[in-house]
Amino acid sequence: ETLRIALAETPSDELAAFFVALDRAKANGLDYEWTAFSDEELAIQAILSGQMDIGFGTPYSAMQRSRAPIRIIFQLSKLKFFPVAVKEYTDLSQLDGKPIMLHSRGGGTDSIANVIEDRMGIELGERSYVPGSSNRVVAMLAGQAEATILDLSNKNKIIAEAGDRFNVLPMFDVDASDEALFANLDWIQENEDQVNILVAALVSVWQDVAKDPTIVSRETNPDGPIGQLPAEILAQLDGFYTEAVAGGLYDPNGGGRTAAMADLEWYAASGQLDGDPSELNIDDFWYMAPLDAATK
Amino acid sequence: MSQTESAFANAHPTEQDIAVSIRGVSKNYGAVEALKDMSLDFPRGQLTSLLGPSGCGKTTLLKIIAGLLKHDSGEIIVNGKNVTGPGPNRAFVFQDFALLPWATVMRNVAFGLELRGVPRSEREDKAEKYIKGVGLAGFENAYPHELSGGMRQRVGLARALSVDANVLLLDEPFSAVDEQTRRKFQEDLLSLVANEKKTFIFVTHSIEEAVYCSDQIALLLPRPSRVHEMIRPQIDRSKGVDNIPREPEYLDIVDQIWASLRAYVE
Amino acid sequence: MSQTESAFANAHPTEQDIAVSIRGVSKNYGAVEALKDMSLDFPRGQLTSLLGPSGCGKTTLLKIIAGLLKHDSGEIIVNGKNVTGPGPNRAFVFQDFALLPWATVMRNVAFGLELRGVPRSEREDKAEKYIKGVGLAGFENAYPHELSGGMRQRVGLARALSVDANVLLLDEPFSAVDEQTRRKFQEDLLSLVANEKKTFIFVTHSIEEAVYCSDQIALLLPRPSRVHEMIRPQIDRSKGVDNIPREPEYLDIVDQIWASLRAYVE
Amino acid sequence: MVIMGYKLPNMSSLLIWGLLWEIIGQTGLTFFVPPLSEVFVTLFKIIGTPAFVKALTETAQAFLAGVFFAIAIGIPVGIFMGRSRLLDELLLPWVNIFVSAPLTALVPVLMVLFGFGMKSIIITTTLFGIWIIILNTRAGVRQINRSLIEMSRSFGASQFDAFTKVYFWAALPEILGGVRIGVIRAVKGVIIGQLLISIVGFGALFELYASNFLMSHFWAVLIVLFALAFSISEFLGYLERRVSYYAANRS
Amino acid sequence: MQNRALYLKVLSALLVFGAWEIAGRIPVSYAFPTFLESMAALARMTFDGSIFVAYAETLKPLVVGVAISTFLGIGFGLWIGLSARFDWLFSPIFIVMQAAPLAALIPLLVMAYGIGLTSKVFVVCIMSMPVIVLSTSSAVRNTPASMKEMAKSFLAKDYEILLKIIIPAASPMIFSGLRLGVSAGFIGAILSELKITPTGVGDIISYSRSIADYPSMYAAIFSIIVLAVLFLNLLEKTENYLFKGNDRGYVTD
Ligand SMILES: Nc1ncnc2c1ncn2[C@@H]1O[C@H](COP(=O)(O)OP(=O)(O)OP(=O)(O)O)[C@@H](O)[C@H]1O
Ligand SMILES: Nc1ncnc2c1ncn2[C@@H]1O[C@H](COP(=O)(O)OP(=O)(O)OP(=O)(O)O)[C@@H](O)[C@H]1O
Ligand SMILES: [Mg+2]
Ligand SMILES: [Mg+2]
Repeated sequence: ETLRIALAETPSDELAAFFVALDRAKANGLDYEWTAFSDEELAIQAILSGQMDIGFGTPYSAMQRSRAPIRIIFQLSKLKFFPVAVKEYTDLSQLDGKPIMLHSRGGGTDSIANVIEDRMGIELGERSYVPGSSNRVVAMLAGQAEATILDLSNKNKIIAEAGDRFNVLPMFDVDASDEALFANLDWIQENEDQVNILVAALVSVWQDVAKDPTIVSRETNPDGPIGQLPAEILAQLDGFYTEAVAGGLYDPNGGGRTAAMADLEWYAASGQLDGDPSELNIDDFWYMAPLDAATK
Repeated sequence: MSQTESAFANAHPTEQDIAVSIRGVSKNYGAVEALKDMSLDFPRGQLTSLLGPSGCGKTTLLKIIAGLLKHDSGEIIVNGKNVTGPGPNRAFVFQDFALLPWATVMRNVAFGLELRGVPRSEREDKAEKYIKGVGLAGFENAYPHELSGGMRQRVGLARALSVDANVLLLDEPFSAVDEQTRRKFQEDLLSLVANEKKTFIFVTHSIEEAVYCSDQIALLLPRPSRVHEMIRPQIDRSKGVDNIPREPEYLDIVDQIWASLRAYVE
Repeated sequence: MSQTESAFANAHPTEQDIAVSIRGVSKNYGAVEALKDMSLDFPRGQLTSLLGPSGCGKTTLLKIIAGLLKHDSGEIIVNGKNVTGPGPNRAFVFQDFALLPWATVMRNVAFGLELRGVPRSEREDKAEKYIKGVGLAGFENAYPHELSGGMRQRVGLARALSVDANVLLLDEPFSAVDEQTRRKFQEDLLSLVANEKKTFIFVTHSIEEAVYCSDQIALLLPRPSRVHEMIRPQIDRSKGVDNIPREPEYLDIVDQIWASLRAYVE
Repeated sequence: MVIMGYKLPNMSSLLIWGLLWEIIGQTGLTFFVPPLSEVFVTLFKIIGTPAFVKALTETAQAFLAGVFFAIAIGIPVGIFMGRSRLLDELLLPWVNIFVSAPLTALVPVLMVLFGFGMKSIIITTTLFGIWIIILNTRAGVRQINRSLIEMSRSFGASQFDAFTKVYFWAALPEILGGVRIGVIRAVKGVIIGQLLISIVGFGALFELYASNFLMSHFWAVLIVLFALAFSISEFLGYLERRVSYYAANRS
Repeated sequence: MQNRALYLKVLSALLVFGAWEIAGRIPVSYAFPTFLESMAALARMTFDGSIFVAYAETLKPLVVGVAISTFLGIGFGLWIGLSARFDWLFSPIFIVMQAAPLAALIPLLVMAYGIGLTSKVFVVCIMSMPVIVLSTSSAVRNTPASMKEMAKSFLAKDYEILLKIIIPAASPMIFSGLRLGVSAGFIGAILSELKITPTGVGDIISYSRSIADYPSMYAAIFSIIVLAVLFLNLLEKTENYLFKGNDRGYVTD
């Protein structure tokens, strides 16, 4: 049976490592197909309605609110977001009372903004929402906003495009997940073998990348979805992964319990989960068996 | 009186001779009472004219007989059968011609046959004949908007004749054609009546035309329409169409009808 | 001959009496030669009929005079001035009525006045009068598709009369109305000619009508159309419209015209 | 358009607009609008690549299927609604709902009901194109001169004949107008479907190029899309001109 | 007759809502709430007033954009329909606008017009104007020639022919274009709220989706549809009122 994967974005540099892992899993006998969705809510919906098997995203509120037994099996990347502001501001505390541009209400950047307020003891000004990191880059470039929060590759883009006008504000580390793989528990248990192959492949790639980030560009299949990308994008792969690894974007062990604990705390603090994080049960959100098997 | 003529006069409509019979037909358009409890018989193989002021319901009556309009009450019997919809035994010539603007004269004339499933070459041969008959030879490939008013009317006439129905319903078929064409068509109709025993129901505004062509004339008076009088002119057509206008017999009937109609108006 | 009549007969068209004059007008529709080098004068205060087989170019000629169609060569002079487009001195009654389907009878009749900028209440009063005049009182708020053929035609007629132009171009204006309405309208036209010195150019297919109403009749023959003959019937209308059909003088003119037209056909 | 006796082809004005684009691009006003010449260079570079060919076939398939259903369902439904009060009363509220429903907001519902694959994208495409076809056809049918219908009935036209020989042709100018607009809208529909449902075909290329600021790639794909819309629109415009001889002569 | 139309509407509504309720109860998907849940969410939003606040926000770009598109769109449409030169020069622009994948172009708009009202109005206009223009222009070309001729014979000036003949004759097509234009405007307003800045109803949709509150999401979608339908009915009433005689009824009557 073919494994159906719901991506939350089109294949591009950020997904290159994932596709390398898929290639390795395929070599081990995993049969898969993938569909890209425009955002993670759609990927979550696709899993909820059973049209896809494994999805991309952090579906904590869906897990808590819907009656579906959804579980996370692997942390793909951590919430590494970068506050970017015009040159006048050099520190987060200077953003007190200043307007900021975020992705969407209740989304990841919104959570980060909440936690920034908490930890820095400041009160951000009016929040305006512009979905899509690249759209926020455009708005910043056009002078529509002074501060925003961007992901790694868009942060790189804006600095490359206009490093003279913008700078990246230093920020505390976050261990919570940005992207994770999740699936319906019933399905996982029925397809234990496939899940194990996939998670094992992911763990092996994540560990290899941690040692040598250039492995991604070397192992990328030139006929696959990543290999077909325009040369301009492929040229950036090595740089991207080197920086990502240096910045701790990927956990070589796929997150696991640490990540789960961090997630509960983070998402409760940011308002996506109801209740006290210490009373929530990790096993209601994560399914650890495949990861445990792969990292043994 | 010629032989044919007297034959007609004697053959007083008996049961089996009635081609179309309407019994107690009423029709309202919203608040407008167009027809009220109207009864009329149309004998087979005769030409009946409907004569009456404009707006008195002649078109309405014709369309009801054709099965194109639903009547509110009463019944229509064609060839002994109660009818509720259109049928192949009746053909209609429309007051406003009803030509397909996207089709050539040829296709328009052949359209009735096309709808009856006649194969193309056969129906075009037949249409060709009728196009010639109405004097439109050479215009087979013209479109309606390239024709004059009278030419369009003749296309509609040719279309109705070509399907060879035995009851023909003609709504002011000659209103836009010139005198000589009209006279020719009148002769054609009369010969169809005489030779092929077709039944014509004919709306006209010309009292002269009605008197000259009809076996019987129904004078209708309006709102709601009812049959005011039935007249059987029995003109001796053998005298020749050119001389008839000077016949006192003919002139008297015209005057009599005119007097009836005028009486109503005044 | 009545006094008015003889006055007309004597007043032979001199320069200043010509309301509309066409000189050497030609018109082709693609390959079809509709008019060729046609010249005609229409004296002021007279009614001129155009009589001719269908498709001979009568509507075309009328539309050219109205300024609705461009002619290929020649000139049109109205009231001494060369015209190239429509003008307030001419009003047109269309063979196909040309009513606005989205407008009521009232709005349709008042439409000519509306376009001349007459204020609403005034034009509706005037339209009301003409609606009555053509016997459509009570149908002011009906829409064209709710009217019978003859009623639609009368709406077009009322619209043209209401604008009070001094040259009226009528394209078969009575083809769909009944005999008594037609006769009433004929009287109305004649009184407009006599009392208000309006100039009428009138297309008809009824030789009788042409002979009865016209001061002059232009017989047209087709393809390409040319003036075959001009006839000035000078009927003595004082005998009463009911008796005229029996007048030999009248019948003779009708026959003479008929002979001319038929000669062409055969 | 005729200049000095020359009949200019219909879309030749595009040259003027293209020139304007090139000038704006050359001035370097914004990096979003690269010069047209650069866009064409990029276009030739990518046009043969497997990624592009795959996107093109995916898009074309969804588009053609979507348009086919929009036309094949839209015209008959429009005709039925125009002629029958019962059907109109039954369907018009729903047509109104769909026509006014923000289709982008309905897309999530579609995905739930029809899944994420080609099927949903085709349905989205159809939904974008079909309503104007239905509404225009309906409006065209309601304007038909009643005599034509009575005429065909009096000659015993079957329902099917009346449909194909009278209603369709009498309303054809309006139908073609509707199909033209519907098909152009379907171009938008297929892209929205490919962006909002699952990211495939041209939608994926747009997303990729826009998010990586590859503007000349972006415009190159857009130009292919516009060319598609133009050729369809021109073809239908040609058909419209073919029927114009009677379009203005109906009453 | 009047009653039958109403019964039919109610009946078909019941059928559809019933099917929705059943589909929600099966459930076809965890992301698909039942009809009653959605209505409850709608009621909640109505009572706490949040839906009104949202609409106050959404309607701003919508109303402005639709008003602009209606006037400019009909104007351009008439002009294109009447002048071959103008047609030649400008109709490609509207075809481009019509076919442009707006969702992909939003970065450009943000660049040019920012993230405020202007961009959103622009999105609404780009969505709604082309249909109006294209429908109007093709209807104008089909105006019955004999009516134009009649008006000319009564000395109609060009603008009068336009106002009194061409527009009424084209009105059925113009109105069907307007309907689509207005509905496309609704799409544009929502799209801009989903893609430019989530405010108003678009915000309710995207926020409830991100917190997996699907009943609220469906309630918001439902409310837009209801609003759009009400608006279109109003448009239809206007059409029937303005051009009553154009309605020749149904063949089946
Ligand atoms: N569709 C309709 N809706 C409402 N009233 C109508 C409709 N059709 C006809 N009428 C009315 O019915 C009456 C009879 O119309 P009909 O067309 O039968 O007259 P007619 O005798 O054929 O007149 P004409 O000689 O002028 O053609 C008229 O008063 C007309 O106003
Ligand atoms: N638009 C057109 N295109 C091509 N030919 C045309 C057009 N209009 C008229 N004709 C042709 O010109 C000739 C004259 O037409 P016109 O309408 O003037 O005739 P008419 O004398 O008014 O006839 P009727 O008495 O039947 O109304 C006809 O042969 C007709 O076929
Ligand atoms: Mg009639
Ligand atoms: Mg004529």
